[in-house]
Amino acid sequence: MSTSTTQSPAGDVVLSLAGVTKRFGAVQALTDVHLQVGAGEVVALVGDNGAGKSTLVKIISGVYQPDGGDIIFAGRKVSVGGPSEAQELGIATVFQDLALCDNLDVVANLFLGQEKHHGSVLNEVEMEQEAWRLLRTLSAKIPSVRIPIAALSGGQRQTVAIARSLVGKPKIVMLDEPTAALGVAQTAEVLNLVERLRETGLGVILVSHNMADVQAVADRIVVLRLGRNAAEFKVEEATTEELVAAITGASDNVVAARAERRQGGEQHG
Amino acid sequence: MSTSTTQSPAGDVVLSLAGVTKRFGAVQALTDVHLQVGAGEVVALVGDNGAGKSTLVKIISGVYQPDGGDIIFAGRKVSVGGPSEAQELGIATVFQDLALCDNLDVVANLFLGQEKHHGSVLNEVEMEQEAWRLLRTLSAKIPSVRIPIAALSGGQRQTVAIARSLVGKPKIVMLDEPTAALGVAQTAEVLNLVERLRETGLGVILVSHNMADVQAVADRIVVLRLGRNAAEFKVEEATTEELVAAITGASDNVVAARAERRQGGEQHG
Amino acid sequence: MAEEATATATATAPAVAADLSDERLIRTEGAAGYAKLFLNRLRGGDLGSLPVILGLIVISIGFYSAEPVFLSSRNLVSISQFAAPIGIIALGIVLSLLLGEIDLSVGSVSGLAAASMAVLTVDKGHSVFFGIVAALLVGLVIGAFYAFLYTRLGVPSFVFSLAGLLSFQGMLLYVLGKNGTINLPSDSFLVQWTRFKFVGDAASYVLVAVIVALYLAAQLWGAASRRRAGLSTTWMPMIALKAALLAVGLGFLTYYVNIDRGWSYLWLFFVLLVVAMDFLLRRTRWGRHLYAVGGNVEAARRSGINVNRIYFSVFALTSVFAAVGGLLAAGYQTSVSQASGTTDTNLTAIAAAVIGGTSLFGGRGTAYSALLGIVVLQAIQTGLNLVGVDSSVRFMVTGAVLLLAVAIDSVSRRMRSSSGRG
Amino acid sequence: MAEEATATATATAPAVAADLSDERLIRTEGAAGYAKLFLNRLRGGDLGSLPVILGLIVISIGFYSAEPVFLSSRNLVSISQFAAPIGIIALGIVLSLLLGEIDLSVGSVSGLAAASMAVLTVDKGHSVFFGIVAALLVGLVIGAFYAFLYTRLGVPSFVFSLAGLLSFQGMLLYVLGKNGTINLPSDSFLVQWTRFKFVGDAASYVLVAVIVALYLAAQLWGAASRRRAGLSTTWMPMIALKAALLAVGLGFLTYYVNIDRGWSYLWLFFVLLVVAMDFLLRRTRWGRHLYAVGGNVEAARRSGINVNRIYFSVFALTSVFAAVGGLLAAGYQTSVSQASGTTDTNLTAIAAAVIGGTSLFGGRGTAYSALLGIVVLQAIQTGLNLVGVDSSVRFMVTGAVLLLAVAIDSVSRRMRSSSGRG
Amino acid sequence: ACGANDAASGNGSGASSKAATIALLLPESKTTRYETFDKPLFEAKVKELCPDCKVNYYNADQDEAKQTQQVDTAINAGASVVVLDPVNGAGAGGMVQTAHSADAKVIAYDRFIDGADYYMSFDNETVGKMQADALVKAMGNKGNILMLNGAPSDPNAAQFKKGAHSVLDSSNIKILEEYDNPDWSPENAQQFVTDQLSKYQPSQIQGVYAANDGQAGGVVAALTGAGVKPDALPPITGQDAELAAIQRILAGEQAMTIYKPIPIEANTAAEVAVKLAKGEDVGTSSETGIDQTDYNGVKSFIFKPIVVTKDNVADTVVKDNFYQVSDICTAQYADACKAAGLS
Ligand SMILES: Nc1ncnc2c1ncn2[C@@H]1O[C@H](COP(=O)(O)OP(=O)(O)OP(=O)(O)O)[C@@H](O)[C@H]1O
Ligand SMILES: Nc1ncnc2c1ncn2[C@@H]1O[C@H](COP(=O)(O)OP(=O)(O)OP(=O)(O)O)[C@@H](O)[C@H]1O
Ligand SMILES: O[C@@H]1[C@@H](O)[C@H](O)OC[C@H]1O
Ligand SMILES: [Mg+2]
Ligand SMILES: [Mg+2]
Repeated sequence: MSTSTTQSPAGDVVLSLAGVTKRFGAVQALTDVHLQVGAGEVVALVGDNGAGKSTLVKIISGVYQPDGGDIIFAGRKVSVGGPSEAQELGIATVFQDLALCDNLDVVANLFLGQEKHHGSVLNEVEMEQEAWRLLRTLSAKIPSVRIPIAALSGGQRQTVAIARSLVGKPKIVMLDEPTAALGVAQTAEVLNLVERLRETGLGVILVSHNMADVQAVADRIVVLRLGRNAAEFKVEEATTEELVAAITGASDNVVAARAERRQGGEQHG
Repeated sequence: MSTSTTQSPAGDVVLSLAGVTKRFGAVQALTDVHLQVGAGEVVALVGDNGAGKSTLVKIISGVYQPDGGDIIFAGRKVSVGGPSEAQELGIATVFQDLALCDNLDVVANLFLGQEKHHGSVLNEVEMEQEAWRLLRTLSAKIPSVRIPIAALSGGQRQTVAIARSLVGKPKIVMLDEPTAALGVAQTAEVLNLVERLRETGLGVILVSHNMADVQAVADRIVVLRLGRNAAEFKVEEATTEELVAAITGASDNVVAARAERRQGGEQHG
Repeated sequence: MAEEATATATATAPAVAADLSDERLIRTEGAAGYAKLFLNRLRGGDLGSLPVILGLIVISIGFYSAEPVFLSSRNLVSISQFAAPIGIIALGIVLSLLLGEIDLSVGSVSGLAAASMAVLTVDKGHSVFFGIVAALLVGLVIGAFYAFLYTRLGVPSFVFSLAGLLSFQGMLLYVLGKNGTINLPSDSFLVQWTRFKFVGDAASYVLVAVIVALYLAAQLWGAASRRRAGLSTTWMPMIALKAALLAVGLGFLTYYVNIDRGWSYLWLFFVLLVVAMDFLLRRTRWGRHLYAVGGNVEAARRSGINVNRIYFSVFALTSVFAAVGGLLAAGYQTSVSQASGTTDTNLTAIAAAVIGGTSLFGGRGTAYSALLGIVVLQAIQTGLNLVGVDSSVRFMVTGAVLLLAVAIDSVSRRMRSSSGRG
Repeated sequence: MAEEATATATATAPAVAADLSDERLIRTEGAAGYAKLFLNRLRGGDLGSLPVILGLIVISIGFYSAEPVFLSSRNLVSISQFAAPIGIIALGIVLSLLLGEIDLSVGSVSGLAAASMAVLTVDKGHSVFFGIVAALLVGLVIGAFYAFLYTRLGVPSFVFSLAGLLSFQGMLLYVLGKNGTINLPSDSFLVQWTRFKFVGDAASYVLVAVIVALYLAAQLWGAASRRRAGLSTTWMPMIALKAALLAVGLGFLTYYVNIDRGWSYLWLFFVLLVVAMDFLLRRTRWGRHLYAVGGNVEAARRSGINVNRIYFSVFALTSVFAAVGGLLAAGYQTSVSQASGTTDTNLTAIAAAVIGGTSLFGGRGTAYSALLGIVVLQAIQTGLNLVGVDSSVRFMVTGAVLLLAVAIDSVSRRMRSSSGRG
Repeated sequence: ACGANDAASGNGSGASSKAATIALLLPESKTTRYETFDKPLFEAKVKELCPDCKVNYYNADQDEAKQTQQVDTAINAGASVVVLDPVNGAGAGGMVQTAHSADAKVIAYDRFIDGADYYMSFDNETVGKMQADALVKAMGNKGNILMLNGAPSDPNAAQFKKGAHSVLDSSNIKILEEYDNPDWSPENAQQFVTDQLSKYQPSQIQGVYAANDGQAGGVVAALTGAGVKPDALPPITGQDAELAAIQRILAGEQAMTIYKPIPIEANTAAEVAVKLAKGEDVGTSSETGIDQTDYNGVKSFIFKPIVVTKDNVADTVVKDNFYQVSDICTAQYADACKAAGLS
């Protein structure tokens, strides 16, 4: 498994983490983790369930405070005291649990915290118009933007959460398993979107369990295992098998076994 | 696109739906939907976001009452008045939103409603032992089964929800996007599990957006579009392109466009 | 730049309005469409505050048949006057409940504020204006302290407001000192304003006309800007119909209360506050953020909303509204005593908010629920006063009628949820 | 068959206990391990009810230094006796709160039940036993009616219990009729039992021994069956230490209260109820389901739990506990009057549950919170009684002390959440 | 039952000890009299009669259960005499038992308790009668009234009501509507009367029986709010001689109130309490000049309440130093004071 830890990312380094550590009660969720993202670079963060990916994302977005380690943003050491500070720095995040307000409608959720307004009065018309534009971009299949989020299907909610991250002017976008609940078309649109973000010079951190997607859009792949950096690949260097081996920590894993069995070509049913 | 509506499923028909309709306020979520599942058969239910898959699953599991249509279970017309009735019929469900109790620990959630007990006292030791066994089967990466669900990662929760459906003796198992949040190893285990369920003669309904997974384990694929039956395939008859076209309702879709673009082989970054 | 990134929209805008293009949507067009929509909502139980209004009508008919005076112009005017002070306190409670928090101390705060005002003006000889400002400051300081306890120390609102309920009752006793009840001078501005100011005959109709005109203008302007943005608009005859109904309804009510003294300033002030709060809640960023925090505080925080500021503003407003209510009650009663605000005030204010339809669990409710709820409660109390029964029966009937008023609402909600909504 | 399907477990069981095999787990072994764990918990703020107990200790020291009688054997015995009746009512409130529901009517129900008993036994000459059974039935019927309103009509608990608060107060007045106060005969079983029954000197130590033995047996049996199942067990010396602490603590307390009258039946009955409820809540299916419904009612329903049955049992138990509390309070007071249960009972019972640490939002709390909370409240009240100050000061200090007791807890929780737990 | 009888041992407060502890238990704090008059007067008198004695003070906030607990606490703190103004006299037997079982004496203060050692009070039924008599007189024994009684949950209210009815029912006065006011609340009183004014013209109401001054204030607010001029108000009764009521009486807005000259009550209680504490004999008449009588089998000292009208403000509350003229005659009432000859 080829591990190349010193990489020069595509553009300037936007974000860099060093020695990040996080403990929850008796569980050591992250141990001495490092990570770099450049402008115009898509970094995929992969790892097994519970490897600590979402915890890392939440630390960068100010939701959790790390127990130790440094966060360097645009060359400056910062402490991200809370989500609003992260937003001010230009960090937009799509959380794995979406973090939407069930009682508010689609438009309200899309623009939450970044509402369009005349004076102090909300400009609902402009927001609604813009909402339709954003959702169309993502091929969203949402019948109405004036129903509460509680009434949406899983994929529809996820689309809303992704569209949220496009409101405003981020420098770096973190997507935590953004396509998990999406249909094939919507997934394709999100991958297109990631590529467009890269083209406009943004840094992107993409968490995903889908190796095909990761290999399709990422520039670099960082693997976490049990809360530690396990490996790092340039995308063109890594095969799916190597990736899976790095994630599971063994090359004779269940995925390989399944693949082999199916290669055996037996018909089921 | 080859649509073959009259299929004789693998074994006896366990569950069959006819003319199912469901409206939410101004949204017509399901219109005249039919579906059949046989014993020892894996039926994949696919469709775009908001196509009505989860609504259909919830109707079968008694969470929603249909506005119209019949549900025939094991040859008898039934009305599933609530989830407990569905369970009594032998219908086990993994819901897309998981439906776990955040305040309870993993063991409590796994056995909720089907606790092991001596007399009326819970047998915690037996449940904990069995919990570890179930979770190991699914390659779950859960550090402790005595922490509340709220403290688990997305994939860990999903694993718990899947493990839940194995407690008890169902006749039919419905999995609503069970692998959305799972790691590669866990996904492989769930696919293995689906195959084992088929071998033991259960009917399985699998909702998924992952065409590769669907094609790997399903016997038959039912496509919903905008709340209606759009197509039905035997798995060996359908190509991924045909499936995607049936889901999106167009053969010149974004997925095809992306695939073509990538075929074009340009290097990014 | 994220906006640039999404510039390659997939399809050109369709001929139908953007928000009506989904083919699963059941369309609403023309009179028949609206009738069908209304029927659907009736069947689905999605009736907003209609059921509570229905409850109110049932109650009114009941009391009217027992004692026709109940619906007399005079009685309606006095119901409205009594409703206003506690209604204002209930409005503050609505705000707290929208956050999923509770304030058990509004009664004590209202009493303490009124007592402070009374002592400063009557005993210490300060001006009424000074007294009022001081009372409002008392409310503000208390609210700010609550916000500190909540956001910095994480004390639950139930606990600190329970502590407040006790402490401020103690302070009320302390401030009033040994003399107990303080009579406010009958020529005091507060007394005159709360008791004897009514909108004149002509002025009241002008007011109605202005309200209807404003409503119409807002509707038409809204429709125009939606049309410009390519979004669906309300069917014009519908707008006209609603405006006409508003004009006729308000006009008739005005005519009817004008038989007696007319609309009191006290009541209009309350209604104005409700309308203003409704506007703030539904149309400003602050209101939006408040609902977000009440619905899912973690999601709100992750959206970059300054959650602490929202808590601060709500606790402060709740206490200030309590102070305002206390002042008006004192003016209307022409006195302040050790009992001010300490008896039923809390429970009545909270009950009004809940009966009006605001959820105890946050994120759901409107400013109007304070108005609706307090009117229901006052109507029950007045009705029972008029019917004149033993206190044992009075308690039982109050409970039963209250249950009835809300049960209608509950049952209709139940129908809705079994038909799959919400 | 699903179990068969999963029979091909991936790996053979590892050498370590199944529940300790994850390498991210920070292990706890031996004395040093426990010390470290405890320190970690201290730092993380994960202290259970320790902070409230700390609050209680702070309060006690404060009152003791103002008035040494506060910690006299006699005073502790009276605190325990007064705590019991409302504590039992609070226990019912805990159950409601665990479901995320509230019962505002426990005070009225307690009064009505006591009045029914008194009228039946004193006025109508029935036996005390008959009166008690009738009173419990009153509670049961009310609870069943509440459950009907909740599960069938969907009326929120706040509303129906508010209606109950009023209606049952009316019924209390109605039942007592013109005469008002009814004195219970001083030789009545209820009066004797609540006021004059104490566990004898020798018996009390036997009781302590039995409790410690039971505790030890349960711990050892649990450890043995876990070991058999290949799961980790508590470190043996730890079990021994805890049992020893229990023995010494209980023994000393018993010695101390025996200086005065000893443990009263009334208090022991309350403690027994708390222990029994704790067992039911934590160790039975019913309790498990109750927590599930309180945590996420939709998830509970989808798990096939009969949600309505849970609501029924809880509303019924809450009202029955209220009736029991009312009976005991009446016995201890030797009389029932129009004011029985109507003053502070509701607020005190709810406050006790909340102060003891039960969440108002459902799913979090324990039976012990009723005990802890009511003891804190009674200690504050008794302490302030002893210090003897004007009401105004007493109210202010009560509020402040209450806030203090809970703030310690809140601040420690806050520390926990900022360290990432919860 | 072990230990119940030796409860008092170990408290070191034998009945004859010099430094005795006396407990004073008052029922509530929303009526001014208790903490403004009863408590300080009682404490001062005890101090005067027995400088070493200690007075422990408790207030029950109108809560019977709380008072039961306070009696216990008082005993725990070593009280040998309990001066108890019960929240509910009819239900206070258990408290007397508690005290007696610890060998403490009980003085029923202001409200009667069956089984107490002594009782001193203004009689509640008499109060009700005096209010009604005054009202009947002011109305010339004809006309209609509204009747506002005290809280249905307050047993004293029933006694006032009984006394008042005994007079009113045998007069020519007609009760239009009657109301038991929960919590004695002025707000409720105001709303009740306002509501009746939807039914009756103000001119149909020739008088109002209000059981206490708080309610009387609500009644005045309701009537003036309905446009009745302050000088045209019908006779309204009251009780407690609250400062606000005295002011209204001077201004002609309220007809009367009942003044219970508290000093004599408090002083007598202090005297008897100290004697009991010292184990001395309580004579057949007190040093305050009241003869001991028997009331329902309890040795009693009964005082006369006084009806206060505009005419005797100066001779009653002012003379007794119950209020200073400067308290009463604020700017608003300066003219009324002058007219009544108060300065
Ligand atoms: N409770 C509800 N109230 C109102 N509308 C609802 C409700 N549940 C679902 N819908 C609507 O019904 C439609 C179908 O939803 P459903 O959840 O069945 O979709 P799905 O096929 O599962 O989609 P996904 O792949 O995104 O999970 C959606 O448009 C959704 O907005
Ligand atoms: N709030 C919390 N309290 C306690 N433990 C937590 C908390 N959040 C996460 N953990 C633990 O930290 C570990 C890492 O969780 P994290 O959510 O970062 O995993 P992940 O890599 O995102 O997994 P997945 O792919 O399943 O989303 C898990 O073992 C989890 O149990
Ligand atoms: O003096 C009155 C008192 O006796 C009663 O109990 O409460 C109200 C007071 O006005
Ligand atoms: Mg994750
Ligand atoms: Mg779905």
